[in-house]
This record gives sequence, structure tokens and C-alpha cells, in this order.
Amino acid sequence: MEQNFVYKLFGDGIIMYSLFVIIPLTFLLIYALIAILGELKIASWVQDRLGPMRTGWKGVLQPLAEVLKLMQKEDIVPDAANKPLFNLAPYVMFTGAFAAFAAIPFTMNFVPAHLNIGLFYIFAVGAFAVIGIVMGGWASNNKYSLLGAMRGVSQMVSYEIPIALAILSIAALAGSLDLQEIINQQSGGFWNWNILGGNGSLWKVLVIPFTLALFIIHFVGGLAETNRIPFDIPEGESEIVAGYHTEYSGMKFAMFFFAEYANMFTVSALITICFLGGWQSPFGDFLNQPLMQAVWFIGKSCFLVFVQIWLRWTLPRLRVDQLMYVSWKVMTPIAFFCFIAISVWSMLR
Amino acid sequence: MEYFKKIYDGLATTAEGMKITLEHLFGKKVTNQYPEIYHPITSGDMPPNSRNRLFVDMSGCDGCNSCAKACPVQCIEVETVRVSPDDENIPDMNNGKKRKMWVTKHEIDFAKCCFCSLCTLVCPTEAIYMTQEFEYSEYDREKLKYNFSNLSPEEVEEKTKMFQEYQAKKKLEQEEKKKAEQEAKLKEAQPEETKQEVTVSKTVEEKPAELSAEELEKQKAREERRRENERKRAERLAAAAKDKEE
Amino acid sequence: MTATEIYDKLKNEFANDIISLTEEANVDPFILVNSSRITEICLYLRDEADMNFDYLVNLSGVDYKTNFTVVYHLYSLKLKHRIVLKVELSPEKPSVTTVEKVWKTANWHEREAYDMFGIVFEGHPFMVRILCPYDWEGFPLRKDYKEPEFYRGIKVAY
Amino acid sequence: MTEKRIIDVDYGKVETERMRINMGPQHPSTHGVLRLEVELDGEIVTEVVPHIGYLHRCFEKSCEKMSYPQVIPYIDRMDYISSMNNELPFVMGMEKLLGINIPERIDMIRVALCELNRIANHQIAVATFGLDCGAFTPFLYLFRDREMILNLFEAVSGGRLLYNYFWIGGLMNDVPPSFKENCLDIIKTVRVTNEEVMRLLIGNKIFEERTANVGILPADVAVNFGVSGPVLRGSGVDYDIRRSEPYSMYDKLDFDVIIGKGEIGTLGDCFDRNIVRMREMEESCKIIEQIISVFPDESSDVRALVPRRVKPPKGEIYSKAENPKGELGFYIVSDGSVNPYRMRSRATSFVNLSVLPEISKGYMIADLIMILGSLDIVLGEIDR
Repeated sequence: MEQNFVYKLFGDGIIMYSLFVIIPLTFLLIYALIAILGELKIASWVQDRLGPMRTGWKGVLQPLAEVLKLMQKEDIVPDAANKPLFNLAPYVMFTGAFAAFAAIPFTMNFVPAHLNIGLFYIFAVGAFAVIGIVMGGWASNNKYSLLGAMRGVSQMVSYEIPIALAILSIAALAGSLDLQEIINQQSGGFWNWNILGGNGSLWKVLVIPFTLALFIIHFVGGLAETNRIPFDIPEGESEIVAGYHTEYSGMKFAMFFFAEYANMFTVSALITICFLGGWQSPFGDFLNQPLMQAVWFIGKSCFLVFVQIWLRWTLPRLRVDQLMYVSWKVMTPIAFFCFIAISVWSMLR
Repeated sequence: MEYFKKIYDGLATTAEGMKITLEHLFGKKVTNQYPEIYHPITSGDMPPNSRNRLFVDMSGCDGCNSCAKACPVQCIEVETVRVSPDDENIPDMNNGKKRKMWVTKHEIDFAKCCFCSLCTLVCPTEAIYMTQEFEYSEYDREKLKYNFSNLSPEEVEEKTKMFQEYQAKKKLEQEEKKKAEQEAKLKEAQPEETKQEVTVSKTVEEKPAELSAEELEKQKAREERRRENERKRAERLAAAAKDKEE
Repeated sequence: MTATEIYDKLKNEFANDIISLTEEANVDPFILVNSSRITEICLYLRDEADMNFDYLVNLSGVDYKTNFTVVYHLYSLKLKHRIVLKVELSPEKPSVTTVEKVWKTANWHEREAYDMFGIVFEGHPFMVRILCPYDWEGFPLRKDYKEPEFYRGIKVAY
Repeated sequence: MTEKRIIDVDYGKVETERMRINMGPQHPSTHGVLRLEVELDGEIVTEVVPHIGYLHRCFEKSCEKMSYPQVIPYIDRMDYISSMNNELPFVMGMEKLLGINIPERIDMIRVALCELNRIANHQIAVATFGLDCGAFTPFLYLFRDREMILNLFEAVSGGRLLYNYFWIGGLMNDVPPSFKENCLDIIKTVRVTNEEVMRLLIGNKIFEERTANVGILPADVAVNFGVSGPVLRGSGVDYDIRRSEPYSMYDKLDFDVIIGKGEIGTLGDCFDRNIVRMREMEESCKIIEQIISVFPDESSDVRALVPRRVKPPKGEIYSKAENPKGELGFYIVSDGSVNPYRMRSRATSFVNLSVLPEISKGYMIADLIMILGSLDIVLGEIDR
């Protein structure tokens, strides 16, 4: 815990705890606004459009306007809905997404909560989203919502398995569940990142295909976790209207929306930590001061977020059974195979 | 093997698609900022024969109603008053002909208009035509009813009155004329009647004699009955007058 | 096959149920048949090898005031010839047997004819209105149809 | 309505219930105000009942009260995506009744515009089909090109979507001088974009998986249901009115009738119906090129043969043409007056939609959307 500069500044008091909540929360909110803008702009540029251009310079204030709009909207609760659960669901969803930020190391010496099982924690908290989805879908008392919730649950539970295998392989490679430890082991330039087999002798070339495959599996699984195209069947706009959040409006819908973007970042951060060296500079010690580390970390994660957005505007959507096929028959066996290979490698190393 | 080919295809085609979208991400954009930077009219992109809001040039409209008849959705309403010849200041129409009608109302309901252009092509004077104006939304549906007539209500009243006066005058004239005609006819009537009698007598002549005798009897009987009726009526009237007096 | 050949062939097969063949200018040649045996005639037209009318192009009702007429436009994809069949129905209670079993196309067309003219197609699996609301009154395309002033208490504006 | 089933499983008896779900009239992908009453067994569709008529505008009844030229704007509004094509069969039928022979130049303009409209229609069909399975970007690429076609139509007729351009006996006005260059420009762009869409959407593995072996419509069923156009040709039936009974000037043009081959999945699945549309765009480009190569430069009076008063003799005519969506026919009964006695339109989408309950049973709810999208319906034409 001594490596946290916030401790040094404010000591172990209430201010510190509030700061630990406020800093990631502010970051999350700002990030979400930027991500929404990015989504809008990337979507329009990919489609040869200009995108939002009226709010602020070139439309940069568009997400703010949208949030304001959502706040002003009437908060409709269907008469036949189960009201407590209906009201609770978006907050559960958002809490799940936000809780993961507690263990994400932004730099060498800033982690809100330095856990020695951080990897496990982020992964476990990520499952909160399932509860939120099924809560919202069931409580809406709408057939489309129910269908969406059912799809969401089956999808997210299935895709946790390949992700778990990928994370397990990384744990085996690093010999630790501590995120800082995993990142520290990837120091010394991008050649030592886990995506390229981690830190080791030249013989690690042998495991590069496996780590690369695991990286793709983790990324694809992450897409499914966040319900993004091509895995957005719980929302499935053209099929089941809007899936589990059909009945939501106003601020509650905004919560779902924020949670989606927060989840995108969490997944990207986890992949960055596991495969792309976390806050490590790609050039070894060059530009590796704590502030630059934050830039590297956020930059890498945001690049992955960008890839998610980019994919969304490229691909069509899968069908439910194909989704299950991809998870159980493609990703899980390959992830398992890679896991065995990497375990063998780390034993022999 | 097919299994691996499927996986490879999935990844390869995805990469292919991502390549295309990435090219477009930095490519040229095709949309425009609509009213400020690009506007079809000011940019000159609006084709000359484009079909937008209608306009009626009242100097050319003679109120012939052919546009209203051609309209498939019945959105044109035309009301006219005939021009009184006594009116001094009649503006000529744009094609140089003399105006025969005042168009008191030429209303087009643009909420109904389907921009088919059938009205513009039947107009004999090309007074109704399509303009380039296409932005004319309103908050109130009633405001989409455009009355193109350039006569004020007072003028309409005046023209109507004028025509009515003219009509009345004409009627009088006609009546006088009629009277004169009738008188003339009456004068001419005498010989006509005789002629008729002649013809009647001729027909009578042609008919057998017994029939004419029968008819004569009948006529006599009819005459008697009529006289009797008249007498009775006069008696009744007198009785009624008496009653009233009493 | 020309219309005359088809007519002759049908006449051989169904004798009195085939009433007449009309070939005039401005009129697609049509065969007037007896409404009672339309299903059999259609089945014959579809299955007979040298006619093979496998494609029902159009089925429409017409109100000729003196009678209701159902017009069948047939086409053969293989032999590429066309024929028009007509049946005349009584104006009081127009009804004819369905050809839905011969060509599935007729299913919706017949429902539409029922919706618009009130022609009942006997044996049709689902004879309800298709375009108008299910509780609409009257049959709009009949010549003596009067536009209703109210529908469910709402004024219908014309 | 729901039917209860008892499923035997190891841990006792579980009661399941079929879900009856109402898709539409306000649903993102029913392509308009179509209502589908769907019975679901989990995700599997067990029954589909389409309810139509939400857009019913009494086309046939209105026509009986209008003169013949006034009918054309109403016909535009039937299948509002391919209005030019809609006008053609009616106009041809009336010309046949009135005995008007159209000069070749007008025929050329008509066919060229119809083929351009066919491209525009297929672009929308492919674009919305992609949208139904979640691919948003190709949708806008195709719409971008369609805009070019609409610009040309606007320059030609004055309207962007509803043209009223083909008149009985001629055209509304002559084409602009830049018509030829514009057509060639459009063809060039369409080819580039189509190639791109082939790579981005149609070649995509996910798209192939979503469409192949889905909504299989065997040829005999297709014929029995009377479907036409790309839906019928996707099932491998070689039927195109442009080829089998050539009208206008199609007999002088060289083009292929595209039929589905079942290259990815089974013959007659969604993929085939879609690929037929993609390839027909190329055929249309070829047709337009042929016309442009012989198109005369000098203008002519396109309204020379338009009768002042359309009063056809007594007659009954079924006039048909190959619409982008299939066979569009008008059964015109004339009693010798200025109004049609009876106008019956054989609406393509109406017939094509009727096959939906037959081919969507047993597929998933996501497939139902794809099947509906592959039929390429327009509710304006179904409900009339």
C-alpha cells in the first residue's frame, strides 16, 4: 500500500477514501462522455458522414447535450413492472461497472485498492452486469425485455469461461494474481509484453502464437461481455427492439448507457494489464514516469475501446445459437489448449 | 479442417471489413451542413424543373378552375366573380387578353398537395407554377392554406356588388326587353291566334262530324258547370263577407 | 397454347360448365366458366401436362352491378402462356368455392376479394378481412357502397 | 392462446409455455407498419400471423373516382421506393387500350429510368437487409449512392421520390442534356460501391452464417405461392417478365436473368435472394450502358402523343411489368368513360409477404427478421 501517492498526501482518513472514490468516478464520467463522442464521431466518419456538428466546436459538446436531454426526460416506470427491482437494476449495473475501477492500477503508484487478487476481483465484479441485466429485463414485465435478459444471461455466462481461461493462462505465466505484479513483470519494452509471450529468453517465440490467440479470445470475449456488436444480441435492436432496457427512459437509461461504456473501459483495461503491459511504456524506461504511465495506460485502453467501436460499425450481428457455438465450440477449446501450452511453458521456463 | 477454415474465414473477413471501414474513417465525407454551408437553392443544385411549393400569378389567373379539376387530391379551391363591364379599371391579363373573372379566392392547401404538377400543366395561361421554395413548415395546419388572391375583402365585396348591380341592371334591361318583346309578341299574337283557330278548325274539319257534335255538347256541359261553380263561389264569398261584418 | 385451344380442351373435359370464350379487341381473351366447378377446372388446368398453369398471377373481384365476377389470371411458367378465367356470381349472395388448395397465392387474394366485395370463398381456411379492420361494416369496392360517417364513434372525415 | 406443454426432464416436470409476442406495427425492423403475431417456443418461431392494412389508403376505390392521368400520382405512392417502375405497367396498359405507339426515344428514357430505379430499389433492399442483421455502415454507403440516382431523377422529373413522370402516351418533360453523363457517372459509382459492399457485408463470414440456410423457399412452394421477382429467382426459377414476355424495348437489350444458385447454403435461402439483388444491379448497369450507347442526342417532343382527354374504349386489360420487387400488374376495367370502372393492382409485396408464415416456421426470432428483410416488402404497396 505504501506505493500509493494519495496515502502520502492525505494519510489514512476520510478524505483519502473519498478521493479514492472521486478520482476514478470523475475519470469514468469524463471518459464516458468522451467515449460517447468518440462513438458518434467514429460511427459517422466510418459512414462518410460529418456526425454531430452543432453543439460546440465541431459538435464536441454533443454527449453533454445528450446527458442533459436524458436528465430532463420523464422517468417512466411501467405500471405492471416490479418497481423496486426495476428501479434498482440500472444502479446495480453501474455499480458493477464502477466497482471494477477499484483495483485498476493507473500508474506505478496509484491504485485505489491494491489487492493481491486484483485479477480475480475485476473478473468477479464484472459479473455484476448479468444481475443488472436480468433484473431489468425481468422487472420490466415486457416480453422483449425478458427475451433480452435471457439472451444476456446465457451469453455473458458463456463468455466468462473463455475469458477465465485466458486470465488463468496469464496468471500461470506471471505466477501471480496481483495486477501490479503482472505489470511489473512486463517491464522493459513491448517485446516483454504478455501478448508476445512475456518476459523471458528467446525461446518464448514458441508461446507467442498461444498468447496472441489468448489475446484475441480475451478481446472477443470482452466484446461479448459488454454486449457490443457482433455480440449485441441482448439488445438486438432490429430483433427485440432494445432488449433488456426497452422500458427504460431518462436517467435510468443513461445509467445503462454509462455502464456499457464503463464496462468497455474495464474490459479494455484488463486486457491492457494482462497482455499489453499495463502502464508500462512500450520503450522500456523511456517515458516511464508515473504521469506518463497513466497516459500510456489510458492510451492503450482507449485504443482498445476504439477498436471495439470500430468493430461495431463494421460487423453484422450474430445469432443466438451461433454465439453459443463461437463460445463453446471455438473459443473455449482453443483457450483451453492455449492454457495448457502456456502452463507447460511456465513450468519448463 | 472445415472447422479451422471457418475460424480463419471469420477472422479474415472481419479484418477485410475493418480495412474498408478504416479507409472510410479517414476518407472524404459526403454530407453537408444543411442550411449554413450548403443549401440547394443558394448552391444552385436545385434543378430548374424541380417540384416544390406552388405559386399562382394572379395577373395571369382567369379563374378557369382547370387546375382545381386536374388536382388528384382536391387541394385547390377557386371562387370567382364575373367582371362587370361597367368597371373602368380592369387590369389586362399577362397574356394581353381582357379579364373576364375576378378571382376572389384561390386557395391551395399545401398540407394536402402531392406535388404531382398536374395543375401547372393544364393551366392555359401558365399562371400556376412550381417554385423552388421547399421550406415552409408551420406549427399550425391552417397556416398551410395559402390564398393567392390579391383582392382584399373590401375589394371582393365591391366587385361582387358591382357585378350584382350590373346583373340587376342587366336583369332590368332584360325584363324591359322581354316586356317589349312580349308586347311585340302580343301584337303579333292576334294573327297567330287566328291562324291557330284556322288550324284547329282544319283539324276539326278533318275529323268526322259526329265527334265534333259530341265535343260541342261536352263543351257546353263544361261551360255550364264552370258557370255554376263561379256562382256558388261568389255566393260563398258573399256569405263569408257577411259573416265577417256580423 | 392459344385461348381457343384451351377453350376447346376445357369444353371437351367439362362440357356444359364451360360457358363461353370471349376474344375481343382491348380485352384479354377470357373463358367464362360455371362457378360451381371452378376448383376442379383450376386443378385440371394446373395439372394437365400441356396446360400446366402453375402460377396464379392475380385474382380479383369485379362488381358489374348485374353480377359479381371473380377474375383469375393464370400463367404457366414452363409453357409461357396465359389465360383468364371468369366466374359470375349472383349479386345477392356471392359465393364460390376456393382455389386456395390449388394455388396458395389465392389465400390472401381471396381474403381481399372478400374484404372488398363480400364474395365468400367456401372452404377457405381463414376467411376474414385482410385490409380493412376486422369489424368494418360493408364492402367498400361494391358500387352501391356508402362511405360510413362514423367508425366506432369516430367521425370519418372525407 | 398459449399452449402448455409438459417436458419430461430428469429433475421432475417443468411446465413451459409458448410465448405470443406482438411484433409491430411499431417495431424497428418490420419495414413499416406491419404487425406480426409471433408464437415463440423459447427463441424458436412456431407460428407467424401477419396482420396488414395499417396503411390502407383505398387505392382501388379512389381510382374509380379519378380520371386516368390522376391515377398516376397515386400509383407512385404504392411502392414508393420504385415509383418509376410502378408507373410503367399502368401507362403501358393505358397505351394499349388507347392504341398509342410510343416512339423509341421515349421507350429508351423509360427503360433507362426504370433500371436506375431498380438499382435504387435493390440498394435499399440490400441496405436494410444488412441493417436487419446489425450492419449499419453498408446501409449508409448504399444510401449515399442512391442519393445520386435521386438527384438525377429530380433533374429529370422534378420529384425525388414520387415522380409522376411517365404519362399516358409519353413523358412529363424531356431529360436534361447532361442525362447521359449523369447515368454513366452513376453506373461507375454503383459498381465501385457494390464491390465494396460485397467485401464488407456479403463476403463477411458472420453475414454468410446469418443468411445461408435460413428461410429456405423451395422452387415449387415459391411458384405455388405466386411470389415473383428476386424472391422467386432466388429459389432458382428462371422467370423474369423482361425476358419471358418482353415489353417496351427489353427485347432489344442484352442482359442475363439472375437466378439463385445456392452457393453458400441451400438453394432458395436468404443469401440467394440477397445475392440475386446484388447481381441484378450489375445487369441493370449493363442495360443502362446499352441504352446510353444508342441514345440520340437531339431532343424530341415527349408530350406529342399525350392525349388531351384520356377516354379509352371499353375493355379489360391486365398489364404487367417486372418491378424490382417482382411482377406488378394492373387489371384495368374500362367502361368507356373517363374514370376507370375498376382498377385492380396485383401488388408484388402483397403476394411476396404471404409466403412469410410458410417459410419462417422453425427458425429463430432473429432469422424471422432476416427472412422478412430478404422478402423486401414495402408496406405502402401491400396495403395500398
